[in-house]
Amino acid sequence: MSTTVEQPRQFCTLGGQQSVVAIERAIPIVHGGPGCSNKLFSGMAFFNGFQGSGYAGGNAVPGTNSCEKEIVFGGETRLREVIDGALKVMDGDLFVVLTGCTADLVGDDTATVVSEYRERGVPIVHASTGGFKGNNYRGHELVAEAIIDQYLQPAPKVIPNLVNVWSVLPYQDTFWAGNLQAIRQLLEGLGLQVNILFGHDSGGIEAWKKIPAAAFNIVLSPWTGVSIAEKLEQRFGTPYLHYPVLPIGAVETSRFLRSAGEFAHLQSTQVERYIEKQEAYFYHYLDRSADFFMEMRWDLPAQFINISDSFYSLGISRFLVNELGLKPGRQFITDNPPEIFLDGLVNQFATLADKVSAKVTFTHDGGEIAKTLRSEVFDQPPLVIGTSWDRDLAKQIGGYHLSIALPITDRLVLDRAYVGYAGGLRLVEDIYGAVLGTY
Amino acid sequence: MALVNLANSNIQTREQRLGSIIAYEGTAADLGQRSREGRLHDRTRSFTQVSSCASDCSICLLSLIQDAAVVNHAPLGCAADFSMFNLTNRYGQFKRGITPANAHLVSSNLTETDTIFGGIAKLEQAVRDARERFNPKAIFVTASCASAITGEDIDAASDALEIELGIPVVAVHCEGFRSKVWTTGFDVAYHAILRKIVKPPQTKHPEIVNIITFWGDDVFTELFSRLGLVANLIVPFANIERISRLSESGATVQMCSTLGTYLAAGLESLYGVPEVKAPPPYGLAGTDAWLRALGRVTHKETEVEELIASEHEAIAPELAELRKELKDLTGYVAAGSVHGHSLASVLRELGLNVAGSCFWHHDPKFDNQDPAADSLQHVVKTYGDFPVSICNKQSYEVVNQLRRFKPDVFIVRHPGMAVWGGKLGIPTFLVEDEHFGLAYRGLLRFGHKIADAVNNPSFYQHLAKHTRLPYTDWWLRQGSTAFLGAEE
Amino acid sequence: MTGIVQHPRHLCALGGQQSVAAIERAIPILHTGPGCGFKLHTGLGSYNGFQGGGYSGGATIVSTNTGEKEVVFGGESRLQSVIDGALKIMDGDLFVVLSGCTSELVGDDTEHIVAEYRRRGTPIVFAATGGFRGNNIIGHEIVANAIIDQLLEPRDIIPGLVNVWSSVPYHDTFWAGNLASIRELLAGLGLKANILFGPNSGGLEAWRKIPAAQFNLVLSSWTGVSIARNLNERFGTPWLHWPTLPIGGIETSRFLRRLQEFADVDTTIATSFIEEQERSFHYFFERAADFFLEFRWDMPSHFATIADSFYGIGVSRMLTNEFGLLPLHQFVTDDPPEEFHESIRDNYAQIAPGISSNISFTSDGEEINQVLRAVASSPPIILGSIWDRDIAKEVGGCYLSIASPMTDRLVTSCSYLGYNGGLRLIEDLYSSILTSIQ
Amino acid sequence: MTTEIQVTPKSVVRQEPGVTIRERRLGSITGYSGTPDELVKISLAGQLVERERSFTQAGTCSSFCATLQLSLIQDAVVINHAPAGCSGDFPMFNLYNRYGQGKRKLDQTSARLITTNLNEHDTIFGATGKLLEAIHKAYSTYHPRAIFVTASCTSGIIGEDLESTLDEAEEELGIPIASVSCEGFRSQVWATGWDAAYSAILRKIVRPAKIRRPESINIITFIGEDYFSELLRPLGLVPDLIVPFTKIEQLETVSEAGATAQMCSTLGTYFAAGLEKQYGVPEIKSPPPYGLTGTDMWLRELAHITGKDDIVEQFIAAERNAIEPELEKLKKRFAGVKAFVAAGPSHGHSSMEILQDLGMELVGSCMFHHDAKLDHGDPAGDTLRAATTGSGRMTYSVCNKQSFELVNLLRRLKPDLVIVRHPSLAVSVAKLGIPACFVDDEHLGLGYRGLIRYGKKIADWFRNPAIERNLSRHSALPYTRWWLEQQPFSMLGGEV
Repeated sequence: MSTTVEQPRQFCTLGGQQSVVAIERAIPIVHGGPGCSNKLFSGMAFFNGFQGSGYAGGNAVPGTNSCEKEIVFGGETRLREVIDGALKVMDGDLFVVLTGCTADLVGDDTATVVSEYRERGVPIVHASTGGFKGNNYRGHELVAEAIIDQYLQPAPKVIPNLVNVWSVLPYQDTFWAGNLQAIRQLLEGLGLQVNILFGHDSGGIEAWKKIPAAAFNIVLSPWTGVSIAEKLEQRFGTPYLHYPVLPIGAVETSRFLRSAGEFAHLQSTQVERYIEKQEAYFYHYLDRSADFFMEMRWDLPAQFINISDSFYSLGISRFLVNELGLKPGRQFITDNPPEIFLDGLVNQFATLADKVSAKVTFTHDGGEIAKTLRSEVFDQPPLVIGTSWDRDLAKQIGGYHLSIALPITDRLVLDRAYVGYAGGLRLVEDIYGAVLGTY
Repeated sequence: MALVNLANSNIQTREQRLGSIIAYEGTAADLGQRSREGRLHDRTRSFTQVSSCASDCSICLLSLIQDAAVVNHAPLGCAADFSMFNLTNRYGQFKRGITPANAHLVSSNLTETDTIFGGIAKLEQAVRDARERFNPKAIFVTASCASAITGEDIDAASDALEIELGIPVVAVHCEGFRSKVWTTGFDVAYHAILRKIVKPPQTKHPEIVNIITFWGDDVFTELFSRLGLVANLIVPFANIERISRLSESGATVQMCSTLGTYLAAGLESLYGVPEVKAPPPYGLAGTDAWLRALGRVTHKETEVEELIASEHEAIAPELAELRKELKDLTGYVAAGSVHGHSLASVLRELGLNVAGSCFWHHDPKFDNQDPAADSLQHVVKTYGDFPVSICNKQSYEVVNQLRRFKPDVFIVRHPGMAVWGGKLGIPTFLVEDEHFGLAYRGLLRFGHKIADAVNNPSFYQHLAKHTRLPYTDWWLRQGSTAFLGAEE
Repeated sequence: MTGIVQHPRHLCALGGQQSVAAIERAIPILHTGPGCGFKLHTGLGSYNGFQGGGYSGGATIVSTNTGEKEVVFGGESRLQSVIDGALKIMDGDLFVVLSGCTSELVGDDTEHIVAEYRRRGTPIVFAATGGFRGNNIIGHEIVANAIIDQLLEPRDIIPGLVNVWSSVPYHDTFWAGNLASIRELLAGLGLKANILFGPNSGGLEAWRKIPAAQFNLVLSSWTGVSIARNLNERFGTPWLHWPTLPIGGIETSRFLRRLQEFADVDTTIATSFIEEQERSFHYFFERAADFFLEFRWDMPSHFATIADSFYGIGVSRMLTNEFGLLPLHQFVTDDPPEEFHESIRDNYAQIAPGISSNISFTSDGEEINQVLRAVASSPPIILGSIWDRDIAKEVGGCYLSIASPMTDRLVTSCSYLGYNGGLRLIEDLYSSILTSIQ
Repeated sequence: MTTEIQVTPKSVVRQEPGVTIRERRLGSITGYSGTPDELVKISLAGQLVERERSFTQAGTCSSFCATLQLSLIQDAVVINHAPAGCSGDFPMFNLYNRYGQGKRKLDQTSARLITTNLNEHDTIFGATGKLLEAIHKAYSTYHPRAIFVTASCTSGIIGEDLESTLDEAEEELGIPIASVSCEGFRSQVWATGWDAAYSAILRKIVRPAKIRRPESINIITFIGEDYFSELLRPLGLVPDLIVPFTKIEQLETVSEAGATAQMCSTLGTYFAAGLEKQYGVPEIKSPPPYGLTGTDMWLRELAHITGKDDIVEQFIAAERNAIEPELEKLKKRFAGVKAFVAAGPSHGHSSMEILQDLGMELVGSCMFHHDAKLDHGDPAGDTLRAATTGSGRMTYSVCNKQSFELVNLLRRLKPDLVIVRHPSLAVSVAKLGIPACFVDDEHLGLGYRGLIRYGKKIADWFRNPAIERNLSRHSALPYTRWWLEQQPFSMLGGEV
């Protein structure tokens, strides 16, 4: 998927800066060209649900803004200057130096520079995120791994029931803040102590220090974060549960909670009691609106098409198929999963439900997506669940459209969540709101 | 007595005119025979649940006439379905490429004082306002239980306002309590149209065919153009001018005689516009017969035969596929009389068995008095007998039957009923577009719809698993007719 | 507001049937014409966010479907047979008989008949809700008062128990979500809310507990006041009336502080809860600030609400005090009784220091359109019902459905009440604006 | 020195791509703290020198400016030869495009943007192959009238030979394919990106004039609405807003216009001067038409060049009369209000004129860079001097949107209102509780009637600064107490 790309839906490894911004009181320091950080802020945080700067993002991000001089003579002195300044000017608990194309290409030894500061006791780490090295999903992992390798110390003892969660990407997932809060509530509902690490009230540096003390890690993600969990297993021997489906709606969420409960050796009665309560809530509303689903379905979109990363395309497909009984069209996966995960994903879509499967295309090139869909015939208006790029396409194929993935410029997103029981209801409201809103 | 009496603003209810009933349990064959032999008697339910009323049916037709306005002379609650008609209007406009806009609906908002001192003044105000706000080509004044019981003279008021405003102002006597058969509301609405909108023919347009429909997609224009005929869908989304010239058309057809019986027969008896008398165009046999009857009336026999042949051939392979896929499935149909017969035909044509059915009412005959139009008889003759019950949307009876018949799929044509199939875990859908299964291609559309529903029943399964029915175990053990009284 | 109505936003007293359907395992029995019950389900239940029928609503609603015969000869025997059937067939804990235009106009003595059943120990009450008696908000009060008068007995007080009289079920499209939010807010102060309507509200048992409440909370501009007064007379329960929808950071905290005072909850508990909630609210507020500051140059700075006074004032206060918008003109559509007009006017007169709003009491579409045509000098934000989409377009404004009837949205558990409710409304409003410009 | 512009008789003849960066061409700087008078003086004297910051925050780069202009040409395609991250601003250009199309009643379509998505492998083995692939994809998908290829740090550093690749493709496809050298690292002054884009247009798009259209006036601008008609049509002139939302055909013939003006001299300096040098289209050199005096002077020069001297005076008088009453009201409204401007020159200078005409007191301002001179070299065009006659001693600083300096400065000056002209600065200002007015439509305050439009718009916000109030109560700034006690510009190094 390294072909040329029209209408990008993911960016470069330096996008990891947004994961730093998402850690409470953490300060990113970008050792790159003058515009990199701002472009990534605008692509991931602003023109993506208008999530905004937050505490130390946007224009507050310290950067070396490397120029001709740094390219020709190297940028290490410049970097030192900026770090010195940052330590004085920026009020933060953790500093993460991220390198961009310029620094990595001219071969600045950023690692050494940063380690010198660390030796002096400064809470600072370095992530080598030169843009050409991969996408920002990888960037997110690089940042986490950098903190783990360069900053964390083994814990004296394991805290039972403490779990670290590695799931949706801050800012890349427009609904990350709400989703992570939802995941926390779900796991707390089982009686676990949840280390959510990113976003409001996640504890900042103290939470990260607790990572090695966790009883286990949960990777609630098709692939992103697996490498983090593996690293933690190597360094601290922490076991991990990899659960690939983003849980949306009752069926999926209950499935997830059961396997989490099992992995954590929780009393199944305790797990079931919680699940029962949540399902009662969820199905009360599905029941109440059943009239609508059945009376309107004769003409509402029979077929849905996801154009989003593997988190959403898989999570939403399973939800719409297994809960609302909708019919999947072709599914597009845009986050460029590593080779080893592809078969697993294809298989997931092949077995969405008994008798129900979906074709998958891995691409993040709007041109290819458009070409593929234009060549298909739809007996009824399909539902296109994707990004703001896809509005035109949806129109062209006579379908309905909802933006749920980067970039989102037609919605403002605050604490909305699509994960969990309530998240499922929210998604249903939004999907049919988008449909009904057209007339 | 002549069917249509233009001098009288009111008409007889279906009970009086056609001997219609709302309670029966037996088989299609028996029901048809009793009807033909005049041995059909209604039965009263001692227990009932909410149904619909004539006002509903009248307003839904009239409010979709694009340049008319409807004034509902009633307490505000009778306007509760305005928002539904409004969505039907906006959605229909959207599908027809018209910019969606609100329906022209006003309520005179009768209150306690009005019930004592009379509300005619408010009605007049409402009609004047409607004129000023929408500048309509006609205004329909629909009655209500309250206005009728307090004896409001809406006829006098309407006639006076008609002179004052210089546009037709038509009283529509659709008060809910007058008829237990809500489709009387269609007749009343059409009577209003015949009385004050339709004009005697200036010229004749033999090629134009009136098609009495609801709001379904236009599947006719293309079909008819291949016969050299022009489809004229009425009355929803038509305008007053077009409706005023219905008398000039070459023929009138309907997709459902329950809907159009009065208008079709009225146009024939008043202006000699021949009504095409045939079973409705659903299922192969029905469509063939319907087209041939149309061909005879419009002298297009040869074109019709060509059309039939080519369409049969065009759908044959896909139809065979579908029949294979749907083989051995059983269906249950719940719909308004004749359209219910049509849905039964479609199911049988697709190879499903009709395990049971429930029609909201039954007309033993139609206003045209012609057995050729006997849709029930047609189904029985073509596809064989099947269980039938007549029940005016009593969900407790339907639930009871569904649990007994356990169909694989539940097909409904009326809001509020579908959910009960779902709550029992039965794949269910509502056919809001009455043309969905119409003619040859409709069979295929419909077949795929059923396949989709049965191939992924997850929604219904979850619903059934997590919902509770509001009925006692006692009731669910009874026969569904337990509350039917003796024949009257 | 007894004038003629184009674009009705509230219906007739018989709409109280929806409040019955909202009580868990309660069964409405209508003594009315054949179409009434389903029409009202259509207008309040389905074509209003497609909330649906639920357990005992929609097509299951029991009804006598009075016809010519009953109108001429009276419908009492018919009513009896239908009640008999209902008791056998419908699996419910509470039965509420509601009379409509027909039975009341022909003068059936429904009250007497129902009383007979009650004497025999059936949990059944009668509510006189003839359509012409008033709108469905009154109908809601009539139903509640009927149950209170005909069924409830005095009980020992349970400290911290609070009966909540707020959103009118189904008519407020977001009632279920809103009531759930109220429950959570009260729990935050350590109070136990007796919500009475909607999921997990406890049904008949919860209603029997009403006399045991420490106090009644009327969280509404006027609806429910008559209920609280009634309860005060019968059981001496004190009551707090808070007329403004608590939505967003400022309004919700204002409400919680007053509640804390009235219920005299420990200040430290209340304060820590409020602060925690505000922190989370402002995390998102801060993030969205870039958007508001950088886009308002071309976004409407004035807004109009076309909704009941509860929503109208709450939303106005949030948009003005929290998001820096200015009120254009507000329309009060819920036909408040005369005695409340002044307090409602006052409330709108002091939305913020030095900022007030003109208001009209009307639910007539055309009247609203004319005012808006006159006052909208620049494109405004319009928050109203589906009826108002066209005028919003006409005056070049931005539009969001927040009031009944609502056919452009599907509503399940969505709530516009409390801290999160504020975030939700802002998300929905600005998303609809952003969608409309591209 | 205006000789920077490559002059040739016919633009079809190939010219060297790229432009000399502003630091060298115009002596531009990004660090300064002092007063307007002093800055004007040393700039004129050619004594202006850059002062570097030891600590900096994320800025913006040329690539952003270049792509913004080019991606809004309706029948062109922009290919960004870069890693995917450099396309972080694509969604923004897309929104600008759709939004602008909506306002101009055009079909709303997505912006035509492609990235070559460079990866590690490409940095080692080169990526001209991918570039060609992108060009072919662009051509087959959109059949554009021209293709612009914007460079990036990566493509620049690994030394991709764009020119020869593009020439091949141009031969093959027969449409102009222009390289745009907007590598971020080449200049600290991101405005260099405008120059790079315009030079590409001058080189490859603009054709020698076949006819003359004296009544047509090129207006170099961003995305603002067409308020220029208010000023030009009464004089019998027709504004031709370029480059956003034009088509290639329209750009080919800008050489036929009667004159070139701009809404901001920083934006169009290279383009305007180029058109004059290359095709003799005269440039309106006086400061852009904002504020009463500014507009007067601009109109007079425009009239002079286009031979409308006879009617201009009465038009000026009439317009000034027309707005008088409302202007007085607004002046009362804003009397005594202390204002601050944070924007790029020279539009920032224009905003300063507007605020003063609205009766506010300027307590300071901060511009994102400073050009010692403009390409036309004429001191008469000095927008800073024009804007600060009378307020020449206020606090004036140059800082490439370093929010840590701005916040520090504002805490000292305590203005009542701040005008902000660059994304994501507004919130830092608002966190101090100061009304932050972000006006994205750069034409809003244009000419005489613009004063009223502008005044009314910010009056609404000024009346109810609730967002700012709430932010200041609940949201922290990411700066240490230590820093807020330092002098705002203590991080500015010595002169280099």
